[in-house]
Amino acid sequence: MARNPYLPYSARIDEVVVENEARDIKTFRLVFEDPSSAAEFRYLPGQFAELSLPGVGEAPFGIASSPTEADYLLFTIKRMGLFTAELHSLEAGTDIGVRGPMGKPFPWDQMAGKNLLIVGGGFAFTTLRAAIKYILDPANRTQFGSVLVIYGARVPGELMYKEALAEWQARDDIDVHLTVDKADKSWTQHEGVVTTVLQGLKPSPENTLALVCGPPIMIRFALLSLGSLGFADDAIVLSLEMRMKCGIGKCGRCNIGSKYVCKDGPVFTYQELRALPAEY
Amino acid sequence: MTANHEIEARLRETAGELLRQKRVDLFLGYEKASLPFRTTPLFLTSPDEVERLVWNPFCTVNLAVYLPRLFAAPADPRKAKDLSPPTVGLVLKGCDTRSVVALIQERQVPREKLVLVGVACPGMVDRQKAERALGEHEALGAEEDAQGNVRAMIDDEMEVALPREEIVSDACLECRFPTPLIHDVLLGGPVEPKDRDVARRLTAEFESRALSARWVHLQETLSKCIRCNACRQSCPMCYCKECLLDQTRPRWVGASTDISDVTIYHLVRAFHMAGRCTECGACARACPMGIDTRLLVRKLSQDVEDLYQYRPGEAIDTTPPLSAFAMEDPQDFLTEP
Amino acid sequence: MTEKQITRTDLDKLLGFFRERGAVYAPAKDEAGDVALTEVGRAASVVLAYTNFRLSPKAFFFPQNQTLLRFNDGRAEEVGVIDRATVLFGVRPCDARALLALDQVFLDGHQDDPYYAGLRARTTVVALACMRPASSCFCTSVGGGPGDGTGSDVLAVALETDLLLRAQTPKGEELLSFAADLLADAMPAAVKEAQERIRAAENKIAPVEVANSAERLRKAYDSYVWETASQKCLGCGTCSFLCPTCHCFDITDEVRGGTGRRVRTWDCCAYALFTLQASGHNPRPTPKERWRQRIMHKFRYAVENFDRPFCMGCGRCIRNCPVSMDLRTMLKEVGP
Amino acid sequence: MSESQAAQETALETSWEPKIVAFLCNWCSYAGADLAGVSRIQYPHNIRIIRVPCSGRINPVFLLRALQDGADGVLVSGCHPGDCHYISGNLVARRKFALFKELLQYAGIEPERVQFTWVSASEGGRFAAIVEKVVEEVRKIGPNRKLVKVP
Repeated sequence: MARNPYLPYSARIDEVVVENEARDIKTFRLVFEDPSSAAEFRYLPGQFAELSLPGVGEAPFGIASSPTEADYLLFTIKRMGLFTAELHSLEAGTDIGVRGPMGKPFPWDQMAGKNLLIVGGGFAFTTLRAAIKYILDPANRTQFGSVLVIYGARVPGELMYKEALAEWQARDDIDVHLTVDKADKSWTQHEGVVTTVLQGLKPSPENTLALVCGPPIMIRFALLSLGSLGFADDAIVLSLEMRMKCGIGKCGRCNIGSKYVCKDGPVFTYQELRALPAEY
Repeated sequence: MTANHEIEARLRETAGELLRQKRVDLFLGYEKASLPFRTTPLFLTSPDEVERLVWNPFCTVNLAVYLPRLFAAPADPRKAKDLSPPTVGLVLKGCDTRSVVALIQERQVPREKLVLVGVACPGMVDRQKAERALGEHEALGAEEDAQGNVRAMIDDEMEVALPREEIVSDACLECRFPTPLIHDVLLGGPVEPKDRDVARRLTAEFESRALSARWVHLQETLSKCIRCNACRQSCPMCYCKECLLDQTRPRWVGASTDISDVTIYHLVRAFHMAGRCTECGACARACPMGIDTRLLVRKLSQDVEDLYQYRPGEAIDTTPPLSAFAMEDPQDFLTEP
Repeated sequence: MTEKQITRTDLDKLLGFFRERGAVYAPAKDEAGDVALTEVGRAASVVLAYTNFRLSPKAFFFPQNQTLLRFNDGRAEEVGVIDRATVLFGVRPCDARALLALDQVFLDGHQDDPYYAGLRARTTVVALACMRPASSCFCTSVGGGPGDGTGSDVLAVALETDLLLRAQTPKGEELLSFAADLLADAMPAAVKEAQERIRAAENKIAPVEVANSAERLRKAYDSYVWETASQKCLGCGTCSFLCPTCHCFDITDEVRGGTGRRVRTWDCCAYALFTLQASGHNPRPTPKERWRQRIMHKFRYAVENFDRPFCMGCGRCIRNCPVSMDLRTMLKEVGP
Repeated sequence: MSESQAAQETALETSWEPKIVAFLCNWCSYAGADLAGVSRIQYPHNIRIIRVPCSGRINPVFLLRALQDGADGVLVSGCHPGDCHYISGNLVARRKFALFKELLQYAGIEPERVQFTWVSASEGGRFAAIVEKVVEEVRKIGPNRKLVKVP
């Protein structure tokens, strides 16, 4: 019989890493209690899962790890509401439920053989981290062309995954540009919003797919920039956030037009999004 | 008492004038609804459409419920400076005016932005009562006759007379202020309350039952509740941006229809009406399950009146009783060793 | 397709017979005088003359409170559905048809809802053809009809002296064969009488223009009508909670000291909190967007996703709206 | 057998002890309770104290939730009139309490379940006596079964 879709897998918080200076973004490393759960939980970057705490409830989060990191799941979460506040108070060793994976991943089939432009802002970089990890895996890297990453935050202290960023910047099979809205004394990289860097680098739209995740204001300007650079609407891939409950297309909460963000998304091309009401 | 068709004509005239002279941006009234025993609220902005306005025994909705929303600050404060609050004219029965007074007192609505068109009210029809009175028949149309009773046309093209007092809303039977206490225009003559003590008698009757019988009754009544929030949403005094009953941090009241949660829901809702309920009965009429949502509030209103000599919505320049105190307030309810 | 008949005076006997297998619910008057689906006891007093129940029977399949998980010491455990065979007798065709819509959501074949599935599997629905549609009814405009048997397992038609029973599904066939001893084969006269009665009922129902609603609504997304029509909406959940197809829900935890449950409760897109995000952002911030969502979901998105409007024309929302909003008017107002 | 008799019998069977949640204002009543303790005045151990800044902070939903979560009784205590640290918090609260107590009784909840009083910082003895009285009264009416929710 099929598994009860409301029943979370049992997992444990294995490690908690504070990602930013404001200390309101943390990465939680989760390990399944039963190794067979890990085998069942097959996902691709771009998908999400519902984390579950008894008595608190559930909330959906993009998976920040790549399936190539076999032993654990990563979730990078900003303290925001009821659930995330509770989650942030938890330490390594605490039990937690995971329900998923849910939704559609980034369009990996379509991405094969293409150059990739990855544009991220703020703490929405989580599933993009998963995507980059996945792309850079030795077993996968050859499937893709060039990879250009532009990642921005308000200030240097708000950039997440600092170790990984440094490691990627040291490699020659990926070009990572970091930018901050407001630099401090130690900052030596770009200063300015993501779109400024994008306009400066002028990536070619030729055989290229763009993955874009960030705050609404960044998305708005990034879409304008990409458009002016010649990117077609169906070559731009975005990920939506909506309030969700069931995660399996029944509770109606994430319904936008005839789509359900939880099962038809959260990943949509800009072309698909344009056909939907702007209720997100 | 002035005949309704005369009131209706004067209402249209008044609304037309107010809109034409731009003394109001919006006029709230009633128009014919698609089903009998009902009218539906009408938001008028053009003097050319005043013919849509009606006045009949089915004008039950308390239009004051829309005022807090019309005067609420926009969610985005940057937009606040571009918006000037509208001037609103509206039709008000006695109870509705009390709601407006209470809203003005609670600074939800500015008096100077309102034009109050009062109509003395002999009691409005509760559609659920009227429909039940017809039993297995369905009304295809209904209108008032010369005596103020209602004639319903039923399926086989027969007419049935429904005596007004049998189908008016329960709240109307208890009404003590059928004539608006404040108004800028009063259409028709005043109406005297029939019996000022109905509510007291109802409360006394319930109080005379044994404690456990009262609890059992409450539980039976509330077990019908489906938590649709119609009672709360239809109440002009329930305007809180975030209702305690909806709060999630912490969640005070569970979301299910567990009888304990439902009871707390109704106790809290009633208590928040203490000294504020203007007795229009909108909550009870809105309830799709026929719950007497006023059972608890009725008692509170009476206690407020007895203990603090206060009746909500009577005068603008008074202080609501739960925002005030007196050193000599009774405290014989306290536990002493 | 089996067609049987039984005299109306033997109906109580038939329902009593069904009780041998489990629970039977049939229309009976409650204390307030309303006809509601009530569990049949030893002495059933079934009423056949009613328009429809105040509440739709969706709660038998999608209960207002459904425990999804139990927590014991912080550990999540599944709960089962009690496998108690249940017969619902007297469901109106509009409400039976609504089950097909709910099936498409809860049994989407991708991730079936185990609780809905369990309740659906254990229940046999006997619809009763509608002889007295109300003026708020418009089932014939949304693909149904007073004698429409889709969604039910057996369609019953009340005749002058008899009850005609027509199996609609294998489950219905099974129910009729279980009660075969009490039933006679349907006479052609009974079949003819049923047809005539249903046609007479159909003729009482005024049509509403919903045929091309999806297309019309596609064009009307930015129309001013949403603003004007939603002005009077109070944002309560009466329409959704009474609707036989509305299925949106909330999930909350009720836990004390590690013990408790995760429960699903009915929710409603008219509530401001429905889409409010933790950041404070609300994609549908005002009654305008929320009312539009309700109409669009029923008459456009559902058509696009499931090939049917999620409205069965039962008219409950029209009869019970505290401010007498009428979605038929709305459908007219959105324009051609 | 009446409801209260039944309750009493169950109480005997399970050697039930009433659980009382006491909401005490920070400035007077909590200090009064403290004084009772420091002065070694004996009083029943059935109360669980929740300190609140002022009796004016009490939202009636707190009291309902205490009953829902299994308290057999609730005691609310603030400063005597005129002594409120915030001048008039207790006086505004007094009106709420009077109405709320009436409401609960009207709804069919025993008046002994929810009680209100004033205890000053110097009234350790009064605090102990009040607690004793409340516990006794609740003991008499038996365990709370109304509003209780078992999750």
